[in-house]
Amino acid sequence: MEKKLMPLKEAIERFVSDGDKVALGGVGRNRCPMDAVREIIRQGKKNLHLIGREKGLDFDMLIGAGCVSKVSFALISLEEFGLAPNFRRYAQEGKIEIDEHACGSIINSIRASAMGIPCIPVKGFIGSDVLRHSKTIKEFICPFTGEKLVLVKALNPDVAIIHAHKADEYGNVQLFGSPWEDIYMAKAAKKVIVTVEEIVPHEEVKKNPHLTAIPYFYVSAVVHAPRGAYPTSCDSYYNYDDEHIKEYVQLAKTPEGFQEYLKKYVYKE
Amino acid sequence: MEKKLMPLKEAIERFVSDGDKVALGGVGRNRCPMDAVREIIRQGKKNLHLIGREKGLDFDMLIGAGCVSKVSFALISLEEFGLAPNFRRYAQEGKIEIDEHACGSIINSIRASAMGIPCIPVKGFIGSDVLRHSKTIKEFICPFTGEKLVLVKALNPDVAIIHAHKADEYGNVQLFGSPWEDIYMAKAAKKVIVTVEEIVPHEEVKKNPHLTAIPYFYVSAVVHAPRGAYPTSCDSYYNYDDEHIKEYVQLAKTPEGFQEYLKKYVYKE
Amino acid sequence: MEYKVSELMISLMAREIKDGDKVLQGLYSPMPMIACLLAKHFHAPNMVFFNTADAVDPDPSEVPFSTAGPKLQENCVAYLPLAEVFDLAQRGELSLIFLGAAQVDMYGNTNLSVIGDFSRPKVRLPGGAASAFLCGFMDTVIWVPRHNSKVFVEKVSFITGQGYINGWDTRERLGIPKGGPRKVITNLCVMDFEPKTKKMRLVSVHPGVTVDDVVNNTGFDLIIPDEVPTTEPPTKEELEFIRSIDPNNVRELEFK
Amino acid sequence: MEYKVSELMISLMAREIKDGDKVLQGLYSPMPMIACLLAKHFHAPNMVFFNTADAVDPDPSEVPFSTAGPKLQENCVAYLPLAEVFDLAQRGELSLIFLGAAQVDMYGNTNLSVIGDFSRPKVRLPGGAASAFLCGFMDTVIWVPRHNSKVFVEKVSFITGQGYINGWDTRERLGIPKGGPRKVITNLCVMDFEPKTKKMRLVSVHPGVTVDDVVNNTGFDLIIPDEVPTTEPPTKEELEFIRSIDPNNVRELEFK
Repeated sequence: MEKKLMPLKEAIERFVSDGDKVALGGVGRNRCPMDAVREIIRQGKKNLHLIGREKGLDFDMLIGAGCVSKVSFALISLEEFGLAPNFRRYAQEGKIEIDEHACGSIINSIRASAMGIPCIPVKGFIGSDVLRHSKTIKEFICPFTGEKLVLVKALNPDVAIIHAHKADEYGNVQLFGSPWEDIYMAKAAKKVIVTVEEIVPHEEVKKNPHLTAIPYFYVSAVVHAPRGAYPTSCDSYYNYDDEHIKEYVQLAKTPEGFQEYLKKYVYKE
Repeated sequence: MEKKLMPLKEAIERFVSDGDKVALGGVGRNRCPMDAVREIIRQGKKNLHLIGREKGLDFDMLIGAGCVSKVSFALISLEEFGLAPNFRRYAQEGKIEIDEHACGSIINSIRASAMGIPCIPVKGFIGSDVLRHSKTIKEFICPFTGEKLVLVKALNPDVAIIHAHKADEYGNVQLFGSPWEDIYMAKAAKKVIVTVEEIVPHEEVKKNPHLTAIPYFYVSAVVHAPRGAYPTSCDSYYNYDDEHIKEYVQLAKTPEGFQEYLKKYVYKE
Repeated sequence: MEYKVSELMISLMAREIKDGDKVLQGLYSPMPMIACLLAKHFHAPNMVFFNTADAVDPDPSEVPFSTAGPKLQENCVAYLPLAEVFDLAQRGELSLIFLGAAQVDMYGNTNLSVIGDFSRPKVRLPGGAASAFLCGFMDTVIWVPRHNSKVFVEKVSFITGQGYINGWDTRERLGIPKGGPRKVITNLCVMDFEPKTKKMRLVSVHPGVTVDDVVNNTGFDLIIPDEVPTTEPPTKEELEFIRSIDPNNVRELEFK
Repeated sequence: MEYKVSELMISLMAREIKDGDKVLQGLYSPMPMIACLLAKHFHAPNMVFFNTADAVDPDPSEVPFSTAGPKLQENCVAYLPLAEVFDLAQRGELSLIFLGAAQVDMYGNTNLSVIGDFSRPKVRLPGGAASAFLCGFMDTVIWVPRHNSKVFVEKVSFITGQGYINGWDTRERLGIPKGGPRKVITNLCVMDFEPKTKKMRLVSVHPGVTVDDVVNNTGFDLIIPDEVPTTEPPTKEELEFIRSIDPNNVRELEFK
């Protein structure tokens, strides 16, 4: 087994390329890989195609920083803090390509990618304008039952970036609590960056193999990033910081304000 | 939450009906639900359609006891002890319907059932006579990529019967070690019987929710059945009993000998 | 006992849950979250409660602001990724989900995607989360904290979540198996859908609200029955539970 | 150092594994199981070893008789259900699997289903396990412990596992992306497939075996190159490892 523990800078340099399809873990303002998001912005990656289910700050920051050319998503919002300002701005100005999904299609698209199949049947969607505008969801009749469904295309992310609780230096990842799509993403992507709160000795992994949620061979880089999800939450370590998010919303109302936010919280590191 | 702890007799009476599609957990001579198999034979269930991946003694006994009209499988064998004698006899005499699969189709068929979709794309099979003879696997072209694959029909088991390590009386199941298809089966079937080595207090489940492999609402009946997988293994509790399997093979060579085996090990209980 | 409209709406949503139901609560769903806990605490103890924290039957000491937050894992019996809750839905085993909307039309179609043109929208909304998927085959209850004619419109700009599409038997004709919006619960009233035409119909007005208030704040012709009762207010026990589990007024989030 | 043919075959199978390969060992596969452990111990430390116990990289103190037995979980780093190993295979990330057969023809097609008619067979065999699936898109190595003309037949009764079907470019014409049997390892020799015709070809004969022995025990015309070397025997270190990890002679199971 190869040691994959490396600094965040190296992980992003080596495993995120301009133009990559990038799946980001977490949901809403919970366990999003924010340290990685900040590093991607610092490295000025371009033309990323972001993939995620119900995303917020992470997507909005990357969009505002000009890193993103396309988004595949079911929802991008700051929950009670309102619409995601950069996402809204870029979408309304036609500056990013919109691949709108519902949770059921984006999740199954990631799952199909993990399963190594090019598409997967999914229920629902018929009658929704989401289907009418989609290039990645098509109507389909089951040849066994005659049932009308849709087929969702596997999005096959190039990179998955997730923030987890623990890993050993080889990339055996322990992920407790809400899994969201993180495990599927790690199995779906060609390259996988995992930032973790704690690095644990390999012996601890071997003592509890049933706790290994993502075995090492899926993982390209392990980064020790305590509080790496901040200002989103990492359950059993820290909660989200709503004051920070409020400041974000206030500043990101304008492109200039967003630059100020980046200066204060991203470029300073 | 409803208490679902009940004697094996009641579980089989209530949740296994003649004609049911029955998925059995475990692989080879490991963690098969043998207590349940013996009880099904004692209750003389008929016309069962058995579903499983790589099965042995469990399928062979049920077939020999006349409980089975159809089998969906990738392999039925007694490993180094040879061909499964009852399966072989019944198949050669045309007394059971054969739905031959490979592991990849039977697993994905169970998985599709768990996912609630009527079919699922799978690679492989093209060029195999398994495909030519199958009514549940069809060629398929992906409308997104043009790739040639097959679609496997969801078999939708009526009942899944698995033997696990621990559960509480509500049916929250903890399953350590090799999962095989057991968890998928429990999520795929309409009715689920879980026999377990140990009943644990509900508090223990709540202390370790990440260990709950099958949450209670999937489960119809929990049966306390220590050594319930015997003579197959239950990892960390007991190993398979190869002497018993040798005796089985010796006796089951003839229908009369098999009846003798049943008298000695099944009807006596 | 005095109560706020958020508390009334929570009580109404809870009443949509029957004992034994399997219910999913989504992201940014503060009132549905509390409604699920309320139902489970009182009349639906055997309800299976799924949430956006992927926790099964959590029993939190208090509710969090983010409805996917860590607090929503407390005292759960298992974790189940949303993927598998959706699998249950596809198997026909999920009973109900509460869905929000920026626009709702008379057939219960909802929009959470765009105001204006899809490719160059006037307002880019967040997206419908589970809507286009789940509304295509299961029962939903729509909740609207601000009942006005900007929300209740003649025609939505974009059907994110399928209601009854063009009404009548449109769903059947499109091959949509079943389901559809069952109720619409707002800060003014409760509405359902007339069985034949599938047009939205007033069921009850909240205490202090008149039928005219509802009509004047709805941008299409609502079916008004001859008699419109007043909505049953929450009980003292319900209010006590809501206030004890929500000391931080998470339930007021959508009214600020 | 003296050795048994099982030990030679294990060594030959191990040599098919390159460092970094992801290899799956199936049910009733005693020699492949030991070959995987051997390869990982010596020349392929970075191999990812999957087995029928669903354990990733187990490092057992000794090998069990059932190749899905609990011993094959010892010292593993994770459990991965076979479903997900197959997902990896579908993603093109599984390197190799060893497959058995009751019959093999000159194009490497294998039969584990029936001798005779499918619906009323003369002999109902166990079924091909992973064969029809994995042989359809990935590299396989076939092992045959008893090389004779009942096993190596002109035409298999039933193609369970796809070899090169009718040879030449049949796989390509059927739309089978890649893969196919790479080697056939028997108790007499090693064979591969001539690149153009895809006919089976002798690679080497085991020490003490003649080319005639192979030809006389093969039911079709095998391609015999002008020079047929003798198979490289296992090393002393390999033999020591095999014997230490297999004190109960699990490796002899298929020769009894």
